[in-house]
Amino acid sequence: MHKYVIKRLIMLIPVVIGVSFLVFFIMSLAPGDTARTILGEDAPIEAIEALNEELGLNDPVLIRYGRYMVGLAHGDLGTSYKSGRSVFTEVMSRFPDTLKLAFWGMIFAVVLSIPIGIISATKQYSLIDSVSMVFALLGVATPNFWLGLMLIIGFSLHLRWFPSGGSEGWKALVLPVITLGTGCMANITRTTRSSMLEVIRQDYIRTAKAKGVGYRSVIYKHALKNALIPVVTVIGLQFGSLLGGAVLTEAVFSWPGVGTYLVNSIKAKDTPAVLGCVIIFSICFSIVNLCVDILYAYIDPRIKSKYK
Amino acid sequence: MENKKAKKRSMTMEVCQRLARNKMAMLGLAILVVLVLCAVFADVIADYETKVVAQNIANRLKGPSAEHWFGTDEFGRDIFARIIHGSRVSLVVGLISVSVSLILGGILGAFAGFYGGRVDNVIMRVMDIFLAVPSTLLAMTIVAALGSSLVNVMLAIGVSGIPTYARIVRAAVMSVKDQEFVEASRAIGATNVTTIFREIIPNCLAPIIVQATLSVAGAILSTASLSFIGLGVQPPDPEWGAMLSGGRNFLRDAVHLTLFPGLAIVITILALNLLGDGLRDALDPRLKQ
Amino acid sequence: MAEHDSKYTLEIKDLEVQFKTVDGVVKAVNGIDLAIEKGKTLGLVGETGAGKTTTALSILRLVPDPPGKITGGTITLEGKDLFSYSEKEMETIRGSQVSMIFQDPMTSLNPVMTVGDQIAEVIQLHEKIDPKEALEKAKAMLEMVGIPGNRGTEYPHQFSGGMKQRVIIAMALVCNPHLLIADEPTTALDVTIQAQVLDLMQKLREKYGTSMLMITHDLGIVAEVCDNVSIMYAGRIVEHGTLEDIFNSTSHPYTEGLFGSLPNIENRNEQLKPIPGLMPDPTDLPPGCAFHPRCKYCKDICKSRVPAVTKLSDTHLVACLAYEEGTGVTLGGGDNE
Amino acid sequence: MRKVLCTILAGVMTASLLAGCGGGGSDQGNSTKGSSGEAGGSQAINIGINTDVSSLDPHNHNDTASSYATRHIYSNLVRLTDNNEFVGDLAEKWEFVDDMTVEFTLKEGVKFHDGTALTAEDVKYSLESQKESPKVGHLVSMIESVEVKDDTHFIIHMNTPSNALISSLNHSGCAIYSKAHVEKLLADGKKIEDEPMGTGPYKFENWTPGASFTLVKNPDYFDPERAAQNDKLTFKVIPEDSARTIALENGELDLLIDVPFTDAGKIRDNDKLALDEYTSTHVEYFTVNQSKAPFDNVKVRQALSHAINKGDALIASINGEGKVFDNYIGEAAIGYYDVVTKYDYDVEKAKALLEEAGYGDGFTFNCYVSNAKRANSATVIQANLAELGITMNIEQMEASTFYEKTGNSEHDSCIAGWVANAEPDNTYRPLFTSGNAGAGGNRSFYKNPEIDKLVDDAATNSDKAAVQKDYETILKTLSDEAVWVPLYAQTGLIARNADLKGVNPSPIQMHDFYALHY
Repeated sequence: MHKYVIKRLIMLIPVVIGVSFLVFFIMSLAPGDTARTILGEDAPIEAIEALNEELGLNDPVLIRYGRYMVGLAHGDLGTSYKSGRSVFTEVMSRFPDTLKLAFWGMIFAVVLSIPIGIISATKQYSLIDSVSMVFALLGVATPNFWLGLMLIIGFSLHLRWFPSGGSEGWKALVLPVITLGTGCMANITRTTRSSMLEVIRQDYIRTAKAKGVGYRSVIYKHALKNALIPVVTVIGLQFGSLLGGAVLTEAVFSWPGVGTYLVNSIKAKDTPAVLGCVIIFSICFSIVNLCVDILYAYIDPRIKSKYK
Repeated sequence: MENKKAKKRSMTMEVCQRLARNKMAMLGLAILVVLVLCAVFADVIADYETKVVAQNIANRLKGPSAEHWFGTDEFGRDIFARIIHGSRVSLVVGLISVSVSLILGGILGAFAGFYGGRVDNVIMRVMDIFLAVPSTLLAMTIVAALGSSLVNVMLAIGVSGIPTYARIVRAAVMSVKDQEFVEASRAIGATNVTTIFREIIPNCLAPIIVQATLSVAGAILSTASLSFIGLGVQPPDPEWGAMLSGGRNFLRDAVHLTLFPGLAIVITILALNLLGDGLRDALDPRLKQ
Repeated sequence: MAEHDSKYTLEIKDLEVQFKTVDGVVKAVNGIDLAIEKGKTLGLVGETGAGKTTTALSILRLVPDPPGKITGGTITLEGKDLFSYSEKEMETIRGSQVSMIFQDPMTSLNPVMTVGDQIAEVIQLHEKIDPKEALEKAKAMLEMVGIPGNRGTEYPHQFSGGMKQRVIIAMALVCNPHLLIADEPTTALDVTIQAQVLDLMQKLREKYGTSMLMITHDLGIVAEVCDNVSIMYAGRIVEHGTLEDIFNSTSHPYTEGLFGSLPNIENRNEQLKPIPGLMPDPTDLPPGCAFHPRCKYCKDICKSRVPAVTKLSDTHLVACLAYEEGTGVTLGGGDNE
Repeated sequence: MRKVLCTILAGVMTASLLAGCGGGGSDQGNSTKGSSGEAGGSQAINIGINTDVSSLDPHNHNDTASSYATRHIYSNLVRLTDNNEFVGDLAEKWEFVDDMTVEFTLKEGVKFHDGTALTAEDVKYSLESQKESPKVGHLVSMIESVEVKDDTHFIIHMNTPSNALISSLNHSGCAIYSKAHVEKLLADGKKIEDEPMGTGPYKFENWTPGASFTLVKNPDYFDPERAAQNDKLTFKVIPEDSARTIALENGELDLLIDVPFTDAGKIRDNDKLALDEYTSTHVEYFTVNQSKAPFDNVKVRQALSHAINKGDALIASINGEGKVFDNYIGEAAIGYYDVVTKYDYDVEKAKALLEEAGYGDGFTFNCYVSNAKRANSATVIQANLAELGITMNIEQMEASTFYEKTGNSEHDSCIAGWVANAEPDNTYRPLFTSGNAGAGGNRSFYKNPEIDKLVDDAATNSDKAAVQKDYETILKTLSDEAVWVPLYAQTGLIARNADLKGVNPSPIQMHDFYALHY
């Protein structure tokens, strides 16, 4: 197992290289006048050209990529075109906030949706089932930013329970976490439900019942662990979309995370900043996926035996 | 051979019958049929030139009335007509982008799961690279690179969805590939490719269908998200997400600007999901007894 | 409820189970009577879909509800009415007084629990015993079914089919049940393994004095392990008797048909005579005798009158109009030998 | 195996939780609201803005949000009054010795935040190092050298005659550093923005990127008339429009600079809030690419000018918070003269002109825009032109893409906006001279040697009357040739708590906040 983990961590290196290549390639496809974006409308053309030269933007793509990779090999994520500061510093100063949002968003989603999924599955075709499925569907059907704005209007403007934005204190966390969490709640609920439905039809559940195992125990001891396998996959995958969804949530709630920074960097064609964000995202996400795969093995011994 | 065909047909029939008995699925299907009809006959219901793009600024932001059932938008255009025409855009974006991710992701996932080992490793590492970039951001970068247009939006959303399908199909394939019926088909000399397509894919269809219905919905939402950050469909095309984004500044004064497109999205997604759930139950081979 | 001695471990009277499906109501079990004497084995024989498994699940009150429902009759276990128990009380009965071995060992074990844990779980549920002891006992039980005790820490996927069935047998017998229901326990196994497993079951059953309901479609197995036999068709018992009665004085045309479907070891050249046709659609059972469409002795009256049970001897019962007075139905003729 | 799992999970969770604590820990001072206006207590003013500061180093930015911070931390040699006049800020006075030489005298007793005195050496160091900056170096490109006479006297030598020197010195990029402080920072391997320090009315306190930055009052500020009347300014970055208004409504903000146009009415109707309106130097315009047919034809351009309903564009894009406009430079700007030819909305006239030009059957072209506001204007124009049989395809894109594509002349037309600063040359030169066609800012690809000459003359001619005449001729020519279709000028909007006093909007977005108080 240790070997497997180490192997997977080593596999991060090609992922980082691949991600940087992919993003660099896409970014270089995108037309954009970086210097003009940085200097503003009123900067004279000489200043634009001087800045382009200084940033090395006049060099061919491959040379720029090569230069970037040399830096990366030395652990240097480069300097933001826009601010002139170290990308690593810039991203890392925002990353904890985004991680905080994503983490609590996921906790919110998981804590609510797994029980709802289980209840809905065990009471299939009942009113509770319909109600929870409608709830789950509304979660997935409601555009994130719209929900966020509605929450602000309701809980910030009218009730004044929570601030409309910012990241100071736990109160500021509530609305963004709900906004972010609801989106993936639906997916986890559905997966839990369908997976649970499938599992409780399995022969071994009948076996367990025939053994005299009580209802709750059947569900939580025998069925849940089996049902969790696809759920864990979804949670892992959702974490990525959670990081992505954080972009809109961060925008709506003025959350000072990487999402907003990344969007602004993409818009400004600030390639080093974009690459830096994406690489750090990718490492984070790969580690989450590694956790998911390890969790698989933890849940399902059939898979564990394959890791050896 | 004949026999096999007949059997297949009857299986499809059986699925349809089971589906037909599911009231919620039928409701979903009915809604979708209405939507498709709206999309097909949009021009009959509301003329594009005079209703969808013709503006009347003096009459902007008006609430629902007999003349404008859903009110008018910030340009004084009829929201009802725009929603009807928007069904075309949304359905096309949803279906095509999901087809792109489903076909490419499904094939990659099936090969990875079936062959395992090095093939699996290579495919899944490439998928990891795609996955490592959150799909919204990948889509955003691609659209930013290729330029905002309907085709690019579909492509970007489609491409960013590939890893999801690859992973799901791979997991499903891995879980069924050691089961007896697969071994059986290999035993009678089926090649790997035919095994994948004939045996494994039909047997992991249920999770894929569930995911696909969600993804069509997701694609419609992603389009809205792209519109939210200014990378959506170009005006004056009526796209629900863009309508929603465009109306967000009027959320408090003229809620109908976001309410109706929002409802259109919610209802469509609901319908897709109901149908998807119904299909899931109908397709599940374990429900046959 | 006072314990009173009953001759029977299990008595089923007039049991009816229905499934409500979209196609209509399926009468899976249609008023059957069964009884198992203490320490004896009853074979319940019939084709797939005859309602055997449903009967078995009824005894455990595990008929999936919805869509299934026990709509009538009584089940008496050790003289006590099963339907009078609360669900909680049923839980204490399952696995301790009544155990069940299921058809497919491949899927009947929880893939994410070690087999040791799965056996120990039954012990812990029914005996006041600490987890460690339970595990020890599980180990011992594994040894008893011929599996090294230390394999208890392994997961089901690490076992072969026969081994899994042994685990299931261990699990079923570990709490020394009064009644063991075996639902086609060997169908999914290789022939050689079948014999071993049957052997093992017999041995253990005898050792513990357990009564057994052996559900099977295999008359060979019946001959080997059963004391009494009930033949089931379309939710009804069509013939019941001792092993002797059924094998030597086969009375019901369906039973006859079942024997006709068996290869004759003595005369290998003899053609098999399978029963023509298929089990009727359970949502749309034919009127009269449910077997009449496939019965070669069928007369008009069979299509309208439901046969009553006729007592041929103290032990031998049959439900066929041919044995009722004045029906005019006779067995014989046709291509009967 | 469990161990590995636990370790990794624990790691992830700890990281998140630490992040949580970090966020929670910085919760100080959140509850002290300036809006309550505690008498005699310290006054903290919260100001809402829509974009974050890009840098706190005046040499390292050229954007409005950053200048809100640096203009309050640093001082310039000169400043612009409400009457569009330049007066000394750090400078006591200045005098043109000749076209190329200006002699400055500094005020006495000006101190940096660290207590050291400002000297002419600091000015020399600041301006000369500014020349190296890619972001604001161009502002002082006319400066050859700075010659220090003594602590308070220095001479600026120019390399070319320029009218833009004094106005440029007002720009936030020409802030004056403390030489000793900067040299020490650089020697320590730090950056100027790590510890911004100047002579301004506020000291830098902290900056949370993406969230907020805070300035505190400098009690030793040199100009008592312009000393801070509040103790603390906190700028909160709120990118989402509706959220910004709500933050003001529920008291999280005292002042809102970037007022969403759709919310202006709501703020006017709210008794607790006030909306200050001012004329800005903003112009929003639609322009065609003259290097392409049929836009090289003046009749076509005039036809477009008649065909577009500016009033509708004004309403559709900024909810009517402005006025339709015919000029090429904002009304409040230096260099604005009301001499342009006006084109009224007249579809028939437009049709006739198109016929004359030979395009009676219409044509198809694209229009590039870089944000939703402009996409709305474009949508109106699209519908207007459709009446003439002209098909205009809108392509909305990111600003950087827009700059690149319009710079490369890929567009047929585009919609853009311009905010003039204190120097008219900074408007006329990039927008209308041949040398700036494309990436320089002249996205009309309008090339007219006459105009080039006039712009050059206005930039260097020391005769104010002549400069005015130059600009008037330029405006007249531009409008006759229908280079742009100016659409509208948006009204500057600042919203505030109704009790907040001391708001003093600047037409060129260089607002001062020192006077804010309850």
